[in-house]
Amino acid sequence: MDGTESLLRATAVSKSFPGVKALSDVHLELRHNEVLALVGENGAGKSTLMKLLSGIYTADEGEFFLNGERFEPASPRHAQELGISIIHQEFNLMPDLTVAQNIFIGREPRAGGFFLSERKLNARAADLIERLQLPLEPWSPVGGLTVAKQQMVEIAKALSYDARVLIMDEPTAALNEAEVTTLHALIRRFKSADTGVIYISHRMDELKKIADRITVLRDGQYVDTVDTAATSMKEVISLMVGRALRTDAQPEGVREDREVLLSVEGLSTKALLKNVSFELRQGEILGFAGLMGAGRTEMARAVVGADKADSGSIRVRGRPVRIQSPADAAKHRIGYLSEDRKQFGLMLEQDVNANITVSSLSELFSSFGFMKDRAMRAKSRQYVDSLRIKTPSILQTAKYLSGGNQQKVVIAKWLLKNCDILIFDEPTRGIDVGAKEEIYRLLNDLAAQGKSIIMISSELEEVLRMAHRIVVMSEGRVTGTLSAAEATQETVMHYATLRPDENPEDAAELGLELDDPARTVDGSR
Amino acid sequence: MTTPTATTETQPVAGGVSLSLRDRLQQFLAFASLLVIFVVFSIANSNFLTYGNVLAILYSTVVIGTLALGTTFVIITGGIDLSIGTGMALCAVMSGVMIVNLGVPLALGVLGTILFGGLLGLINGFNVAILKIPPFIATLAMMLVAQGLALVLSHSTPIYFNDVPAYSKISRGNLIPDFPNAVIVLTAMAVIAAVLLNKTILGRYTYSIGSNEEATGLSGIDVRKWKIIVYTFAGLFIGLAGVMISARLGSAQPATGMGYELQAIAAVVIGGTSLAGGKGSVVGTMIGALIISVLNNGLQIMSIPQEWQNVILGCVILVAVYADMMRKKQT
Amino acid sequence: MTTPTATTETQPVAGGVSLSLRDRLQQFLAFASLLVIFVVFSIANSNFLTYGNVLAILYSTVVIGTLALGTTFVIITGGIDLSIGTGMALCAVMSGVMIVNLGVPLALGVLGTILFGGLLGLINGFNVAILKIPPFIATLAMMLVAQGLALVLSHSTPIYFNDVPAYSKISRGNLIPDFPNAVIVLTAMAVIAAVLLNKTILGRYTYSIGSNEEATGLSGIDVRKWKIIVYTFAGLFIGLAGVMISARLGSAQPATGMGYELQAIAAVVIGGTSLAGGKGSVVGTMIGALIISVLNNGLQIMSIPQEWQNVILGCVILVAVYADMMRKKQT
Amino acid sequence: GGDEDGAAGGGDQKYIAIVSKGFQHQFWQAVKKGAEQQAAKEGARITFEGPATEADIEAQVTMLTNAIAKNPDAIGFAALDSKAAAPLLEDAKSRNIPVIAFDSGVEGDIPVTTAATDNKAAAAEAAKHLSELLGGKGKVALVVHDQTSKTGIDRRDGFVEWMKANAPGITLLPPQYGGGDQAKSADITKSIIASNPDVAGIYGANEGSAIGVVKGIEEAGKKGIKIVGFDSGKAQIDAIKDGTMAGAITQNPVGIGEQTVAAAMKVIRGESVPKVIDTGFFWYDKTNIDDPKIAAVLYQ
Ligand SMILES: Nc1ncnc2c1ncn2[C@@H]1O[C@H](COP(=O)(O)OP(=O)(O)OP(=O)(O)O)[C@@H](O)[C@H]1O
Ligand SMILES: Nc1ncnc2c1ncn2[C@@H]1O[C@H](COP(=O)(O)OP(=O)(O)OP(=O)(O)O)[C@@H](O)[C@H]1O
Ligand SMILES: [Mg+2]
Ligand SMILES: [Mg+2]
Repeated sequence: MDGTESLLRATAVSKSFPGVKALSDVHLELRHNEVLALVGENGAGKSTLMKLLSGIYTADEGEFFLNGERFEPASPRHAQELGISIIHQEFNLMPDLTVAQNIFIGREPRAGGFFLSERKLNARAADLIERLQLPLEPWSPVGGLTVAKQQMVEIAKALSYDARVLIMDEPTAALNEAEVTTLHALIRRFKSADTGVIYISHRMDELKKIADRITVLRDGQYVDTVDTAATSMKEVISLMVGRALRTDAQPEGVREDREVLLSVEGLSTKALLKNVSFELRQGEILGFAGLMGAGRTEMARAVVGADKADSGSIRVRGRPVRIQSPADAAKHRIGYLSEDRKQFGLMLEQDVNANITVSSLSELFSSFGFMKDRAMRAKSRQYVDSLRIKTPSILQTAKYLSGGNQQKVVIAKWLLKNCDILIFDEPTRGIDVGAKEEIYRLLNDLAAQGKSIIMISSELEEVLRMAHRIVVMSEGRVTGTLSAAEATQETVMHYATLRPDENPEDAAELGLELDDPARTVDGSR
Repeated sequence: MTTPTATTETQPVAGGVSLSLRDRLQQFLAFASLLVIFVVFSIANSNFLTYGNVLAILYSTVVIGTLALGTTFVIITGGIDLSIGTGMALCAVMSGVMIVNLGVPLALGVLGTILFGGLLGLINGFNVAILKIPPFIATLAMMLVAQGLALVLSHSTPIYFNDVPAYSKISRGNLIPDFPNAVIVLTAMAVIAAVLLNKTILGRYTYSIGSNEEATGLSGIDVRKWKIIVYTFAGLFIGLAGVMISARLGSAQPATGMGYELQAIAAVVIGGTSLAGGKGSVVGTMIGALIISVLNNGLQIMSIPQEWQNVILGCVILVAVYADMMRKKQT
Repeated sequence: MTTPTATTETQPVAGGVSLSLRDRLQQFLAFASLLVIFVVFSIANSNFLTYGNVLAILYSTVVIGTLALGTTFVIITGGIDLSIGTGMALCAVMSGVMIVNLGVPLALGVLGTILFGGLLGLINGFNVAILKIPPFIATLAMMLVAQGLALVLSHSTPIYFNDVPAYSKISRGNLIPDFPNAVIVLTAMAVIAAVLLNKTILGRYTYSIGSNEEATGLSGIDVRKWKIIVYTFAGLFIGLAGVMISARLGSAQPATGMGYELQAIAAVVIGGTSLAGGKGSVVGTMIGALIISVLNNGLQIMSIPQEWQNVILGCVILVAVYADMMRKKQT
Repeated sequence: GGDEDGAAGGGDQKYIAIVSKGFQHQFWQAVKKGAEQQAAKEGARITFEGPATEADIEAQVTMLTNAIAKNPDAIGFAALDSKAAAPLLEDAKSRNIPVIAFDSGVEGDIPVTTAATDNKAAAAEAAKHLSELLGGKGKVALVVHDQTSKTGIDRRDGFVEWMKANAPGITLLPPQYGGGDQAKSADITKSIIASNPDVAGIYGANEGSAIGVVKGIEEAGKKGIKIVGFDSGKAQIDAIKDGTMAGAITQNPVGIGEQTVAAAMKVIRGESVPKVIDTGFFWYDKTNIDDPKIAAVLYQ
């Protein structure tokens, strides 16, 4: 191996899809022992480039070199054999298999030839999970895990290969600050004189922490590569979006005197939620913060009737309502955008138009049961433009959109539906900085029109920047409610890390009486 | 411009795309194959391409075609309906019981039969949507129940419509000279089904549910309600098929029907509708049904020994579907 | 610990979890229902719970059970196999041709027949995995081809194994006194299938492909190869079923077999295997097959009029599956 | 199990389990009716079962197994394939359950008696009449219900063999099989007419096939084709009455049912029965259809 040769190099790469030139004449260089961040707007071609490297697509033009040697990845397996391991933006997990089975798929420990050794498999997975300090259990079925945990399974799987090049396509989109920190530690341990990491992210704050250099793509073209240490994020952003962005914005229109629109009282579920109560006011953006598994998603699903609540009451405009399904919720003009766009958000095989209009079909686009095709398409086009969804046409099948653009489609669906209460669960997952600003603006506009918004987000900055008030959850409980003025990184984190079930002091602080006073501190904090 | 995945180029079949007729037809799996098969038979045997024989082909498509139309909706939602064959027999018997045994006026009896089919579908829909029984099992159960009830209600004897000569006219009459009513009925049903599937919210929700049932539900759509509607709608077609077959035969045959479900589902699937749901079209289904009847007719016209007919039928279906997949990949 | 979505509650059936036998049995859809049905019949009729009749039930499960075992694998991958019924008839004919007409020694003939079944499966697998023809169509085509070929090869006449009395012993003989060999064969096959599904990489990849085919491929597994293996494997069971049925009947019946596919698939699905793939178990399939034969036997033993038997069969299947779904939801 | 009264339960009422070749079709329903009538007359109880199609041999064997499990006083059995049932018949014999074969013979000496029609001879009779109707020349097609069952084969071969031997002027088209399904048989008939516009006569080998032929010719709008059918049923009787069908062969299904039960009761009572009971067949056409002797063997 020639020490001066870069670990991985791509030159003059081009790739087209029908109606889309995804990449043209792009180059990229990954050095040994570095983390190279790859950034660019949604649809810039980042994932496509990574799929070329990992043998899923073949390039129309261009060459790849690994340690100076030319290579053409022919299949995912081939790329793996060459030492290229990838975490895709969209999960590639088998929901019916367990965590351990997923991690070691294709490399199962055998008990002689054809037979599996499940014990060895679980032991090996337990080792790996322990080593990586991930909150996973080898034998839980992946289908039942939250998005964040599924992401961790992907991470564990990618790291379990003996890889030289580790590609991570938005690994942190579903993660919280704490887990992001864990992941960064893992990456730092991984990189060595023989290895390197390509890291794609839309979270600018983490690039400073993890990346050595940053390569910027725009509209399928190479823009520049900069040293992280020598460049400010503002500069990177303007390279990305071609203009400067304001990033110091504050919540808009914060007022105390609004009337209560939705009030939730004593909501509990069998699995997690304990006595969750909060109020949402007219024209308010109510942020929900918390660590992974705090129960925010579950709260939202219980409120819209997607999951069954054991107890609790919900009032809309002071009147008690019974919501047993999302369809009931829709009747009360409550909408829920799921954090899991692939499973619960999109109809991947349908076109963009169908996806955007589906929830408003019956109220906006139907007369006597017939669809108003033209009106639908006009609206879809309008949202494609205003959210700058990058797609060759509104009739493109949703699955061929880039991840961030898919997310925008889901958002457009809810912006179009005339809801009084919108519950947005991780709405900006995978969305680039520029488009985020656009979405924030739209949300502020909606609030200004008198709509009420619940914004669940794992990006604390986003919550602090948008929310009029913040509800903090931990372990299925509401541990604190903060006004915009009170809310800071520190206060939110304080409430988010209260663990009354394990820690009597925390319980006392929350004024809770625990059923099991014998339990003591387990030292996990 | 070649792409890695086969499906990439498929234009969205669901509504709204303004393409030329030729382009649209090209989208349907197996359309070219139907043409090729037709042309081959026309050349191979001079008796094939006659007005009478083409009518015979169309006429023989009516019952399977009607069943396949309703089933297309069910399959697009990701479900399946095994009860269509024996359900049709039960509806035919119902028609006989009402019109012959009870003396219900013809029009009312026909309407009643179609609605009775809807009732069977409604029960299927209830079992699938509310009780959450897998569609295969729910409709398998209905298949068995309908088979039994058809025998019970008819006392295992055919019911003859001899005293109601107008009944047979529904199928055999000629509102248009030299053109059997049954074919008109099938055509009208295909048009109605196509309009419903492409132009109405029923159709859109049918696709949505099949594409991603959970996402559709979270979009605020009452999935249970729409599934029940879809199965009920398919049931109406079962009822109509019951009328059409008993009108053709002049009698309600309680023992018939078993096996029709497989043929109807085959027509739907050959026509490009995916059993996984979310994709499909009425035109495709009609093409699929026609491929089967053209092949059956053509092989018989050419006097191929019958034991070979199935062998050839199987191979041609395979080649037809494969060829069309390839053709679509290339364009 | 219970979780919100329905799927969450399902314990992973695929290997690895060490649960008590009771817990494991409880997982299989319809197990409790089988017990209840069995007890009800035992109380209702004294002829039901006799050694002879229980054996008769088991014996009548052999052919469908064998077919269902292979099909379980195919369905877990998310596929389907419609060719098992007529394929079985073709294999039976092949066995007759080899052993009776060509005088191949018995053991060789049986082995040859099973391998011939594997060949049919291999062709299915090739069509599905390499040509990417939807499984429904690929196996439908094979169903038709096999049906025709069975007639062609046998000249539409049954082939009798009279001169090879040992052949019938495969099914009817008693290696264990008073216990037909066929039941031993089925039991052995079920054990082999269960081990393969739960303890080998074949089983693991079967689940994996059905769970997420794309992700499995991206994980570096040769999905095409494994799919071909699964279909071929199911084909071996078709071949074995061909041997078992012709040994039972003492003849290869070329026209039999149609409809067996539906019964076998029903057994698989009643046993809790999802047609969407990714989930299922061998024990479940055996329970499903037993439910069908116990019901058929019990209703006949109780001398229920035949037209009512299907009605009751349908209702009981529905109730059985529903009851078990409810029971599992509660625990 | 040796308890003799078995499922009968009701005192000393005798129980006869009948396993037939079919159940849903008219022909078998007529057999069932005859059996029930006779059973009522003799104070016996019967059950009557049969598989869905004549290809379901395994299902029939299972039904026979279950019938034996019920310990009946006698069994009536119409074998789809008598070899397949041989071990079960042995079993019945060892349990002293007498077996009465009906409709078609059962090989071996286990059946005490056989109440059956010679299908081949009956089909030959149909051929003879059709040949006479056509003046011994012309193209003749066959629509048969299936190509592997004994009735299907006999009714095809009986017809074909007679034509070959006795009617040199008649050209036979290859037989086509419609599964006894009326609609399918009608479609087949139309194809036959399309490819052989000069076809002069068509033979339908059972009720469904025969009615299918009638419907097919009607739908094709073709006149002058001579049809002969098999079995009866209202549609066929009507077709003969209005001249669409020239005539048909019928067996005596009700008689078969009656004779089967009567023979079974005799055996149970220890009386002797002849080895073979010929239940006969009849040609019927417009001229004799109202003849009481014929009317008695037709079912509607
Ligand atoms: N299989 C495909 N078929 C058609 N178009 C595609 C396909 N895959 C990607 N594209 C298009 O190529 C472009 C680049 O997509 P890519 O997924 O690489 O973007 P990205 O930079 O990863 O964006 P994001 O930040 O949103 O993930 C997009 O316009 C997308 O619509
Ligand atoms: N879709 C789901 N399927 C199964 N279990 C779930 C699902 N969603 C949530 N849970 C369960 O609920 C717990 C709380 O997760 P939830 O997603 O509600 O928390 P959250 O505060 O939204 O955190 P996250 O950042 O992970 O989304 C999880 O630990 C998990 O056990
Ligand atoms: Mg991407
Ligand atoms: Mg969440």
